[in-house]
Amino acid sequence: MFTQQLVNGITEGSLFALIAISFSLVWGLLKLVNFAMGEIYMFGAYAGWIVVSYITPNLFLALLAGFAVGWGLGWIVEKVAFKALRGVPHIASLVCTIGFSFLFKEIAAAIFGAQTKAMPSFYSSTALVVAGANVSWLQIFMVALAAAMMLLLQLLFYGTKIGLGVRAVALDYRTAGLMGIKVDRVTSIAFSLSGALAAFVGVLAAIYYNAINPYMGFVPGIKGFTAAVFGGITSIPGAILGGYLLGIIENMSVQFVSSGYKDFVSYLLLIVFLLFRPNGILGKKAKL
Amino acid sequence: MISISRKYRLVLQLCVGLLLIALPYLLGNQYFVRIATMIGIYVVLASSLNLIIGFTGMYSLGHGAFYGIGAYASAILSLSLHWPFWVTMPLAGLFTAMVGAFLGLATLRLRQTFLVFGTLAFGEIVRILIMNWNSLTRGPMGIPGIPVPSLFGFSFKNFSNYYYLVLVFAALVVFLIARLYRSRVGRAWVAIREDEVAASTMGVPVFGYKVLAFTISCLFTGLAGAFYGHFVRYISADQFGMNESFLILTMVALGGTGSIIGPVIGAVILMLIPELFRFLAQYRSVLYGAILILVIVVKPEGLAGVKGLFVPPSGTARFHFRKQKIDSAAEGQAGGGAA
Amino acid sequence: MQNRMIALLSAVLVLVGGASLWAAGGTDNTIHIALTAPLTGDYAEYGVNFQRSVQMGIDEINAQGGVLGKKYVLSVGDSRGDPKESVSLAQKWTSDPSIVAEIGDFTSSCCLASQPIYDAAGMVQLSPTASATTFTPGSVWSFSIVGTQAYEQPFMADLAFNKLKIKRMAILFINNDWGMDTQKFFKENFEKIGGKIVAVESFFQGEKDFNAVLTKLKESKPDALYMATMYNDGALISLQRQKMGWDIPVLGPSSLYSTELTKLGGSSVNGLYTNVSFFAKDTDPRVQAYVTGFQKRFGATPNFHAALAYDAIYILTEAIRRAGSTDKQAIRDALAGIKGFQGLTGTITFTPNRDAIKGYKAVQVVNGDFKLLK
Amino acid sequence: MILEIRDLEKRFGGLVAVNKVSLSVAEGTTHAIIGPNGAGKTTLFNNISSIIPADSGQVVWRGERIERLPPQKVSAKGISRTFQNIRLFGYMSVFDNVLTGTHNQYKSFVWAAVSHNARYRREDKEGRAFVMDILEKVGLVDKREEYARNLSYGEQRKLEIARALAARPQLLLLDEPAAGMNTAETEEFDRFIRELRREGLTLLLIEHDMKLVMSLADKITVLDYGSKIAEGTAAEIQNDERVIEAYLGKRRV
Repeated sequence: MFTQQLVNGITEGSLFALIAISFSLVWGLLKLVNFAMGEIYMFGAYAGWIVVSYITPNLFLALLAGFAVGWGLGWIVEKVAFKALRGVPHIASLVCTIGFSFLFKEIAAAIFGAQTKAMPSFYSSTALVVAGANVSWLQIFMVALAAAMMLLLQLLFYGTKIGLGVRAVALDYRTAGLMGIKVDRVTSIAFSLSGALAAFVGVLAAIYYNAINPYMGFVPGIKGFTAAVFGGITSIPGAILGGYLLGIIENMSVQFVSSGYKDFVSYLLLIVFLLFRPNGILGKKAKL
Repeated sequence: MISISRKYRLVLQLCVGLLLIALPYLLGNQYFVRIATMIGIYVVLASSLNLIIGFTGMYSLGHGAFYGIGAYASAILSLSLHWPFWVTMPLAGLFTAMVGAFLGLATLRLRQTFLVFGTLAFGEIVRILIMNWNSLTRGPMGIPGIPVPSLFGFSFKNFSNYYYLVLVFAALVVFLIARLYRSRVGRAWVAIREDEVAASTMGVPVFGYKVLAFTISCLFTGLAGAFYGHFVRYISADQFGMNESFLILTMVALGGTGSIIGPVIGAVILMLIPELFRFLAQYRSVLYGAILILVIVVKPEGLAGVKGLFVPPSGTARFHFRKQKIDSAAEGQAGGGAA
Repeated sequence: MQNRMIALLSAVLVLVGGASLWAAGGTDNTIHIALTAPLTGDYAEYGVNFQRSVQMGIDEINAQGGVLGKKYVLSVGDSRGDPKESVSLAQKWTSDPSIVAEIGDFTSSCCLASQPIYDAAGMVQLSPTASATTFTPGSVWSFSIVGTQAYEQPFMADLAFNKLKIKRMAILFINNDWGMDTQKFFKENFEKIGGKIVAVESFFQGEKDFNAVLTKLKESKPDALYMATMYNDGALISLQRQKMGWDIPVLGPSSLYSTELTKLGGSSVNGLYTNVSFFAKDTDPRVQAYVTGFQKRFGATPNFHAALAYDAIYILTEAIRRAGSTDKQAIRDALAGIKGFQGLTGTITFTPNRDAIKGYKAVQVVNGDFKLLK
Repeated sequence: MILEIRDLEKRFGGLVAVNKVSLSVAEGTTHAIIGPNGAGKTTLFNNISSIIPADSGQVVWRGERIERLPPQKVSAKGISRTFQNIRLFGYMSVFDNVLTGTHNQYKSFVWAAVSHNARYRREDKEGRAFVMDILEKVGLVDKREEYARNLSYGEQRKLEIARALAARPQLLLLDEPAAGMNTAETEEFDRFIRELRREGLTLLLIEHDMKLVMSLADKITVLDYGSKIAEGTAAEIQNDERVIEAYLGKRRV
């Protein structure tokens, strides 16, 4: 049972880890939280759902559609909540993203209806059995995909010009601007990327859980955020570690504490961590 | 600030006061009186959160939980020990303040930005505790039948009566907060908001005053919870979740941080919008989100807030994480720079 | 700045005051009733079904000439599943002199929160679905037609223990007022007749990952799993259970009865036992008329909750007809006196506590379809 | 001696910002600290005012060690300061900025603030009168309702000193008070400082304007790379080899 819970935790953890990266990206650049992240995730799931149920039952196309929709929504949120509000109090941007969270949820409910919709499953057959724990192809695929995504991001940040720009802006906004980096463009791209990532995870989650509805984003949004803080919100490896740890801790606390207290355990751990390691497990100074 | 002449202001306050007193008669309808009462409770909530956000420059995303602690404390005391509202209400406030003080002592040394996460997690912990602690809180079943307060045989069951009760309470809280704001204590808070290091060299014990602000804010929030519980007479955990924290935060931001009247306006508007647009049925929530975004984009400082507050003159507020080496080291030592 | 704001504030208040003036009214040949339902938020899909069914019933009754020669006018309010909103709506309805009765809300906590308002104002609060045992005893104005879990769960316990010969049961319930009640009554009754509950676990509204709880429940080696959940969560749980390779009989209360369960759950819900008091495949012509009418108009098959709302408007109509007037007290008394009302969800007779005892029929999902159990 | 610093040391990572510096300030004198940029002058001030505690060494105030006290306690002892990069309370009125400076002198707390009791009224009246006196002295009376951030640079410098004076300090630490001032302003500032000195205030001053330093300082300490390289009167310092070296670079022999 322990191994089964570990497998469950790691699978759930890959979802958390990817959302955590989204939060981490925005935080690193703007020191801000996008509370509409969960809703972008939800719209991604709907985009994937439209593709597989109306166009073609192709998993990769669905993921791509989610990515694209998330990119667009991230771009919109950035333009309104952050760019238009540059140089104004933090709290304004924060409240603006809360407004977006409301708006997205209810727009989705108005367009698609509030009913939970079925999402077909892919690769759900058992791939292997490890110490009595079933592991499905989808679970392997998810973990692999999460790993690939993280690798890709590292490559992006450390191997490309735009990545260099993102790191520079994260380090020092003003100096980066003086050095000729197009700060607005870099922020916009990073923000859209974070949205795209969240929506991408939305599609994955929809396939994993086989269901979508307009209010599905709230819990993963909060969990992703928690994971990001857990691992160190200023660092992407930290966010990933936080995601997996949170997934494993939650599943283990169901097993060894009680299902009613699983969130309690993770939030308590979060507070304790904040007290003794305010920058998270891997977080140091602004490092991406 | 644009200052109005004292005389003019007094006349205005008198007019508003009279209007508020005459309100139940003007409105006639119990539905509107109820909304007015709820607005009163939210005026308290928003004003006390403003004490933290607007005056002292800290964050709290856990105020929904403090609100719930107050409501539950008063409800449980009055139902299990049959104490009157006039005893349970202040006790609930004190208890909430105590919890707030403990949380403050634990987390206020953290960098301000981490306070956001700390309070958010705390809010969730409280909600989960309420949901699971069946023997005390009846868990998800909620607590029905909370008694209506009465005073010397005079019952507040009638909404108009309760309205006056809440009116007195809200007016008192706003008055107290205004007095604190204009006192030595309030100046210390604003000094902390503006520059912690400078405040400490001017003799302000930064940490102590932060905890004080947090505690007082929680006291008022807990009291508001008690007033709420005895008003609706049924409370359940889902009434005090994260959405509630967000709602209160939104009221402060929309009305205007750092001013006395701002949160009041925010509470009035955000309570009225959903009622005014009821005829839109499911599209009402879409509109709510849209209005929120629009107002914030047009007036980021809030409707009655101080323009540009929290933004250093250079205008690169949120990007000033790395100033001079000595500077950031100083901030680190003194417990964090501006968020 | 400040004075402008205060002026604005007073203007708004005056506006609200003015608005109250035109809110009154209601002419002689209409009957105004109100519906409170969560049209947005977590419970929106149930609330929307409420609205559809009640609107459908009203349109039918109006088409037949209305009741007492008067036509219905329906006011709908969105409570978002938030008790505060529900209370606010209750206040709105009771403050409107033209409204004579209210149908709603969906969740028990919303109903409980608004109960004092209806009680104080003296207006019928007829909830199709509120099943908390504390609800209807709380006020003589409160009615519920779903039948509380105190009646339904003994039936399910009997089905499980005596008919299906299940000795060891694991329970998974949604941690809200309804789920708490459901699991409590099932547990009590199942243990009373000799069964053993080997594990009880819960989850919160909005959670999508049940792998951990299922893994833990599996460990307790039960004969069957009892899901005290709504159909959408039930479908998700079944899917994840199937993927885990945990093959076990599954039972659950009537909230699982919905064509959506089989649509969402696919093959994973095959073999699931539940009970119905409303059955869409019922040969009763009234049920068929309702189901086809609903399908034609909204493109969906009505579920148990939708049918309950439909029954609510008809039983209210019956009460108004018997009362012979739209006096609120008369309507309440007539409603309380209704016995043996033939609804789509079975025969409804109000107990002295104003909740309903229903007849229950066991059903099983066979090849993606609900079949009555012999 | 009003203030004695003994072997104070502060490191940032590998950088030794203050390297075993000792100096003493006599009561009623004006003591200047000079040195090239990055010599550790501001860090020394931060150590004294406890914003950044020193790693080792002692800060002795009238015979009492204060290096472990928090900044507000140091302030309460009678040490007040200004900052190199002006740190005013931007969104506070000029008047309130100075009034905040009086924080330590009064005891009004929450109860007094909300009840407006006798003590509050007395302290409030007293404090406001005192602040008006100070504002008059620095010439900011007309600007008292303005937000501090809306003042000109020179006015902000004055306001910062006014705020520091509101704490009724016995020792005032001034960190480059004349930076960015033009000649006329500097002269006015010179007069202002002399007046403070006449009132018996002890001053410790970091300044780059040598003319000002030479005219004001009774004693000058020179820091370079965190270490004290010279100390003495204006005349002594002007002729000190090592000082000239530090400022102009090593002279070829």
